[in-house]
Amino acid sequence: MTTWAVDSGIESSLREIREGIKEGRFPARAFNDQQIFDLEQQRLFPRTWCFLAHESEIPSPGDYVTRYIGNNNIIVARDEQGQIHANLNMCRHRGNVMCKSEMGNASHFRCSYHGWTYKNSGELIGVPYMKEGYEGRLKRKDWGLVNVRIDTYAGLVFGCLDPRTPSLEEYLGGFQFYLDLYLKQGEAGSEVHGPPDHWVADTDWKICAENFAGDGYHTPVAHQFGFNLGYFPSSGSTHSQGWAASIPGRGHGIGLGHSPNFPPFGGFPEELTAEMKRTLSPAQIEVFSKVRTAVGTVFPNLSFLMQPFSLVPGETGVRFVTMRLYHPVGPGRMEMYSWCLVPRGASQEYKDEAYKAYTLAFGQAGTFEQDDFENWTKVTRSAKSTMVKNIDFPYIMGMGSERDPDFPGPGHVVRPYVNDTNFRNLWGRWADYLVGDVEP
Amino acid sequence: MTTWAVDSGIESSLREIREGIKEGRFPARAFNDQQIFDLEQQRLFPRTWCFLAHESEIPSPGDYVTRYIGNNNIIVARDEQGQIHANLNMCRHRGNVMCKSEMGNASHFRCSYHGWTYKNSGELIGVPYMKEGYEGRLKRKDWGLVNVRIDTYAGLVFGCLDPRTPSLEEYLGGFQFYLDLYLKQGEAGSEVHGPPDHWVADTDWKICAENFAGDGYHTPVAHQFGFNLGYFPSSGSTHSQGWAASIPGRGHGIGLGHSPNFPPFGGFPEELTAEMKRTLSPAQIEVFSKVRTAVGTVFPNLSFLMQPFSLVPGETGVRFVTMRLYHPVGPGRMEMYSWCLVPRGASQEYKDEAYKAYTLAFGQAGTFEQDDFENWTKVTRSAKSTMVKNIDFPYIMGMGSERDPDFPGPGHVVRPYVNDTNFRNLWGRWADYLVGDVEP
Amino acid sequence: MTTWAVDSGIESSLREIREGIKEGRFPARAFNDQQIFDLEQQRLFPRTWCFLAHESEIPSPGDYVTRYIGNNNIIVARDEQGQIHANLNMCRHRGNVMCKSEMGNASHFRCSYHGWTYKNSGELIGVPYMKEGYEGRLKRKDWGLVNVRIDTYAGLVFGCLDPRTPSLEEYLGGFQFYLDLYLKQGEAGSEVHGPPDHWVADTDWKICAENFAGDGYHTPVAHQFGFNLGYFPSSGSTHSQGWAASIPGRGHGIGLGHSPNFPPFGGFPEELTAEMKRTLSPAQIEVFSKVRTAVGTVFPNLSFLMQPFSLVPGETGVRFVTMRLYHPVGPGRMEMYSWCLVPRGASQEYKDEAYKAYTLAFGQAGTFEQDDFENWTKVTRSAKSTMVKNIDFPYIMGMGSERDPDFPGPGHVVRPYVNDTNFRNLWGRWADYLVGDVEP
Amino acid sequence: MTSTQESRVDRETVLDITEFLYREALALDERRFRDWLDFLAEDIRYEVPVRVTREGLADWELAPTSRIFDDTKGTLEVRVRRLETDFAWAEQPPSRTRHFVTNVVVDRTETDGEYLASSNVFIYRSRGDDPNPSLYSLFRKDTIRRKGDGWELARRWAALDQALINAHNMSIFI
Amino acid sequence: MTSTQESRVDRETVLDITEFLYREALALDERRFRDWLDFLAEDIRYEVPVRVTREGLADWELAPTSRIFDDTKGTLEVRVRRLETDFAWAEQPPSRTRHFVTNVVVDRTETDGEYLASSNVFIYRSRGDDPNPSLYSLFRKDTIRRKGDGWELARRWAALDQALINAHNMSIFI
Amino acid sequence: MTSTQESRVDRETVLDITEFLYREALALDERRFRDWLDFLAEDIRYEVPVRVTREGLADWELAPTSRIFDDTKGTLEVRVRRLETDFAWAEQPPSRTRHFVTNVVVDRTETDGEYLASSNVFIYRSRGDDPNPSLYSLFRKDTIRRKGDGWELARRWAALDQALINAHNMSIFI
Ligand code: FES
Ligand code: FES
Ligand code: FES
Ligand SMILES: [Fe+3]
Ligand SMILES: [Fe+3]
Ligand SMILES: [Fe+3]
Repeated sequence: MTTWAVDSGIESSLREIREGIKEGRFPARAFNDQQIFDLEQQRLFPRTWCFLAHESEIPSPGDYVTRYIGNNNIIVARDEQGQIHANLNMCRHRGNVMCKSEMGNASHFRCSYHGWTYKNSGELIGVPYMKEGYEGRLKRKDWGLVNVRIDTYAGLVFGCLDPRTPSLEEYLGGFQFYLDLYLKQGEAGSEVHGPPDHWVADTDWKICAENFAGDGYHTPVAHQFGFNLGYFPSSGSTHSQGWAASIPGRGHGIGLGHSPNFPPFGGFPEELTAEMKRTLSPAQIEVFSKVRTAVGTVFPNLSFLMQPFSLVPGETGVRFVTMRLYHPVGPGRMEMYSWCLVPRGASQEYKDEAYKAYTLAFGQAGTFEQDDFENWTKVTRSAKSTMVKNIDFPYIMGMGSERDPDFPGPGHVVRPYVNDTNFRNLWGRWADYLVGDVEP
Repeated sequence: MTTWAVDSGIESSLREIREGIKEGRFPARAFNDQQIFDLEQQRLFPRTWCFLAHESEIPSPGDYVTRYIGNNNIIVARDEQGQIHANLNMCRHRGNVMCKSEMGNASHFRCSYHGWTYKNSGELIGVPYMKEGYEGRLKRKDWGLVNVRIDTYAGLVFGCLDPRTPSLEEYLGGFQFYLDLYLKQGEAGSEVHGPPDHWVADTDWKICAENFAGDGYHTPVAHQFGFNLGYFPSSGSTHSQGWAASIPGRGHGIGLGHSPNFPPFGGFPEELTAEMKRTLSPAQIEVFSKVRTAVGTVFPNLSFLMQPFSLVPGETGVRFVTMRLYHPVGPGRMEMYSWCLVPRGASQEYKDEAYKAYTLAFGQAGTFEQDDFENWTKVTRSAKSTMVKNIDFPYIMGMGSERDPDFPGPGHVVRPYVNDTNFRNLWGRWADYLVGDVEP
Repeated sequence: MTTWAVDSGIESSLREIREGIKEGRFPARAFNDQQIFDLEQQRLFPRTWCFLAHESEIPSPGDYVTRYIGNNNIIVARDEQGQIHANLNMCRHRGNVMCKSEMGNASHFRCSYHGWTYKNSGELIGVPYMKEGYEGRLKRKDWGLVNVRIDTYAGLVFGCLDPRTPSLEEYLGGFQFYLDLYLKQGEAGSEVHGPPDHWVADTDWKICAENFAGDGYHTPVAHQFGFNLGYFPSSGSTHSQGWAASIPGRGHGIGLGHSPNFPPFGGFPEELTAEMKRTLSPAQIEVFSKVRTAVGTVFPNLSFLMQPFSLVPGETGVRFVTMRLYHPVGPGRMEMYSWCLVPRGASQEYKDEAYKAYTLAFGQAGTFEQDDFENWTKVTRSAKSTMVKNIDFPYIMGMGSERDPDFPGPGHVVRPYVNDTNFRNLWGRWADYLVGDVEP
Repeated sequence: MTSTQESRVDRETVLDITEFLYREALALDERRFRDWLDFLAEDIRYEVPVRVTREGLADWELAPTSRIFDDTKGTLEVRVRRLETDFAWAEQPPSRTRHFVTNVVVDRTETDGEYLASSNVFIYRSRGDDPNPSLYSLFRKDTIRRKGDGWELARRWAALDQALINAHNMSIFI
Repeated sequence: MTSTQESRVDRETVLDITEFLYREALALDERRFRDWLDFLAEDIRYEVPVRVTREGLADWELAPTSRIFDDTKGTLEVRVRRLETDFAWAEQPPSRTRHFVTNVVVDRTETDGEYLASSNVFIYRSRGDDPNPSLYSLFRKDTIRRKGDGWELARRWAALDQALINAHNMSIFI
Repeated sequence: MTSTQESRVDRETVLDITEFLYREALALDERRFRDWLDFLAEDIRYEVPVRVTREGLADWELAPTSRIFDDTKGTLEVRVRRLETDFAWAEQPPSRTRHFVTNVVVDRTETDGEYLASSNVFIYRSRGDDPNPSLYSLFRKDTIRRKGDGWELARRWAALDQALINAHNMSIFI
């Protein structure tokens, strides 16, 4: 039992929690708690790489979107030279918001309060009454927008508030092997199908992050309608099959669901399979060919799912990919961003078909999404009960499992699909940050 | 003047408050304060017996209702053997809510997230993929629903989170004598007329608890319309008559309003009076015969009112009973549950007539209820003002009064009806809990 | 860079902030922060003179309005002798609200809970069941409404919760010279045109207070539409002209905008100008004749604006005066009260014309007001971002400026109009209070 | 969806009844409660059941026995008489209500001259200086009866679309 | 409640005026402000009084002298012209408004060709990425005047059902 | 504003279509989802675009490619079939919805027998014992097609007046 110190002693509680994870337990309370939320805002999100945007959302010079790291609104803009910049969306004069929309195109931003003007890269270039008012005291170069460091992988743009955090490559630590399934669909790679669904939910972001780190266990019950009506290409009897892969010490994890009779690369159009075979590594090809469902989380709050879906029970259907960001806005409260990623090089027809599958299953009106959020908001509500303050949940599936020796992908890989191993890795890493033990 | 320490020193403030009560003063601030609310959640409600349900709400095997102790949602269910159990409404696997409705019937609860299944008594009996996933590591008996201890009196089901709290009988400490007026209406006892009215109010629960612990003082003004239009069988000139009875050191209190010309047992149907005379004690009969209005609070937050009501000015009318639970959900905010209790053995006609009287007077559209909550929300609002931080209210009525030597009922009983004596007892007990001085 | 200590150390942060102001920097975070809000409620508003009402709002005996100091609701009433009293709007018996409307007329207030009755001056005069209930223990004179000290200047009624705060005259410290422009429009003085506009905004009160302490800098951009369409009688090229006047060590400040070609007293009707020349001092006449725009703040949260406005581009138009109170209700949240003041002695026609100008430009549907609040809510939002915790804004305009030797008005007066000098004085005083260094 | 032409209520009656409901709501929102009583039949049943959250397949969600309002013309008059005193504290200061009556659909009943009018009602209610109104959503099934040249309300049954009501009282009519 | 048959406005006019109000609202919600001005008479008076919380028996709750809007066609055109610039910051990004116009009741006035249309208006207003909309409830008393084949709005009087307005500005039309 | 008399849709059709929309909403609010499917044409397109906050002058605020709903009769039937199982957790307990349909305006289309019905819809949705409902405001542009004696819904296009949707799911129909 983890002892939860409500007032003082959160530090020692966190150390206890970290030890508990190794023994297969994690406290209910962590999923809805003000102190935990505050520590996450102070020690976790300012130190990790945080997803900002997909490059295909801002394809042209001047394009920008506004996103968040913590409660900081960030402009992600492509400058006239095509380079991407991230800056805090705040005027340095008196703090006005510069870009008031979620998406747009502008070479310059002019403040609506006193008129200071910045390039879309963040440089301050115009100050009204510079002479009369500032009499030479103000140096433009000192007052550019507050810059945020960025790094990218295969179209994903991440930002980091801590200059000491290692490179994105090191941070991902090999998880790229699995991400390529989502991000390198065909030679031209992946792109967003359009702007994301965006909604708020009384759900703790961590519940989503865990679920998408490979919770194959919930599918036959949480999405029982799909199994019952035949829309989900798996069956209860074999559903536990597959793998749980995680990057130890990094927090990333992915569940790989396998159905014995599902065709290799089933649901991909042939051209795409052919392209992937050319561009991906043999080990990737071997792994991906066996995967029916791939559901993974990049630590801390970015997830992906690839899944075939058919409205004709028993048919293979079409594969769709969703990328999702869980943006925490309070203890037990979040904003959800959900994109559909499509192969950039595929036919419009295929993209549209994949998008239709996505929209029927995910996005806020999606039937699977509905089920998930229903369960997640309820978990979030329970976690706030005072009676749970000393209650742990069991995270003991796959506790002593050996790595699958035949599996060619990186990381710690165990069977079966139905497993808690990825979650122990996820919460272990989370605890490292909250304790403050991550070398920046 | 009580010194109110805002940050530190709440402990010493509380001791001062406790001393002040004896001298007839209680601080305004207590009625709307975050620190007080937090302490109540930590030191009061987890140690007292908290009302959960009336047995007649769940008459058959499988019947359940969901209620709260603090912010903990509790399933109160009758098992297949007819025994009542109370359990936290939370799955032990990942914390999902088990019962999503306020009322229902089920022999088993199946979790909608991963499918764990429990008996309605709380025992875990089904775990999907037990073999593939848990590989023998999970013991079902360790993972039942979190049980809550219960105890009952005359149909009332109470729950308690503290194993050291003495029995309900000891806790009530003689107040049963008075409760029987509400709970033993006739030989078959009382039952709920139907599910309770349930609403939220920006009112501190303590204001209601005090008012129903015998605030006869407010009636002629707060419910002046009733006096003016003749619907209330009392008059300003005699309204102060009657008794205030309280159980010292227990917190319970009841006001007994007496009208000189009101007939003994006026408003009861004859059969019922006859039955009561058979089943109640002579002392009870003597007391109850003289009572026009009986308004009492079981410490901390359960109240009862019995009152005759007639739409024909001057007539005796019909007696109705309301039972009400003040469920605190924040400083100065509560949920109200309001039931109508009727004599189980009475004719449907009488029950309906009593319910009609109840519904015109109480429940959220009730005319008396409207007045009360209007005043209570305004008191709550005032209590938050920073200027009141050193302001006490006077609780000096009946300060030196001797016990009425002729009164046959238990407890400390004083005259007149218009009195603060019950309230000093109520807040004294409350202060004991908040200070932390209650032997569990 | 100001170091912002989130948890402990706010005291030392505040001292750093105070030093920083002298060097021309003030932290973004101050404009939306729970700790700052709490300290303002504890150390600032209970010690300053707080605006309550204009005498012309309660012209007759019995007239009252209810207003706030902090979260304390105050009745401001004129008694039967014509004297004004301020009392906490709370019954001393159990804390009910006495006056439930914002405005009314009553010689007595009777509580709707138990019927205690007070004179409108606050004296307790009626207690039901005094004999039966209180048995001589209650002394009426001890239980009057909680009184608030008041003081007035030229129709403005202020209240103060601290008995040690010096007189209003000393507190204003010469700022009366400038206030007379608003308050002594003609021999009969000024009056409110009617009840104030009243709305809530997610804006920190300090942003408004600063803006109205003379932010001439924002006008050509924030209200660019007015410049573009010709409704604002100034032009970008000359807009920086004028003065910034402040009362050192008092916090008050006013911006005086001057347009080279604007006629002296332009926009005033002739009779009014004539009257003012008779009643104001020669120094006042000299200053006011040159002023196009006068925009000032009485520390901490009362502001005034006088401005000519014409719908015919290029014409002088009519002068209107708005008085506004920024009532803080949370960090980054306020209630706005906005009045239009008109010369009591002017023709109804002129009053109506001035009011029409006011209502088109200010009040919540006013075009200028709309712009301002849009910017202010955005500033407020930015200020909450965690990334700004070490970010200061530049307050360096007019840093080394000498007092204008030719200017006949009191205080520290510098040129040009576009200036940060008043703001440094404002925040300096604010910091004195928050640090706790104001001799009461 | 084919409209069942034969049983359809004629347009004029539908529009009449709709206007009747609008004018009734106006009487309430203008606090002309005596006028409002005139809209009601002498034998009116005015009923608002208590709602309890139940599972999808439960027998009932609207309680068969519990009522928020369960009034006759007589008790409604008591309520109005109360509002006419100076002591109806719950309405001092008065609620500002606005009844948004929409989706009026009229069907025949088995009684000649009586029609079943279904409507949605959204009530906005504001009091004092609280910037947050109370909002209520209801479904109403009214029986409207022809009376001379006009109409009267013979029955009102209204269900609140909420189980835990977000208001410290229900001192208004619906 | 007997409907006073003789003074009743004919159905066609009621439906016409109702449609006029719906189309006017549509122009606002689609931000066709120039089109909207065309709905207004040249001599329109457009008025929204300030509301003050008063006791039940007070003379007035709607202030006799204070106005949130007090506009003529000229000043409404100024507001529209402003919205057409790039600098109407309050509407950048634009409010998304929806005017729910209900309970339209039409009565005769003393002027031939002019009708008094009472209506309830619920306005939903959302801006930017704020998930919490502003909600306004209003009662409107409009004078609608026949103009050729169609109609024009000769007067709008609208009262907000709130004393402390829950919006940082009122940069929309009502 | 002169009404263009010639192109105007006749009153009877407008009232018919209005009633059709009210009855369709009633089927939804009474959870008669099979009945509701009967209101829909076989070739219905049912579409709700994603909204993105953009500057006033941007090309679009309703995303050209992103959809919250993008359904055919077939996929709507899938959704209904799902709701008929015991496992549609999102609707267990069921949402209490109320569709307030207002401002119905009907215009001709280029296809004979098809009309464009614009309407505002305010949806109140409450679940369980949460005292705070979800509120949605939408603008709908429906194509209503004559079918025998009655009507059918040939297209529904509905835009939410919100960019960041304040609901953990959209398990209801709109
Ligand atoms: S806040 Fe941007 S220029 Fe002043
Ligand atoms: S949360 Fe109940 S089974 Fe997983
Ligand atoms: S609270 Fe005012 S008399 Fe009791
Ligand atoms: Fe799922
Ligand atoms: Fe009472
Ligand atoms: Fe301004």
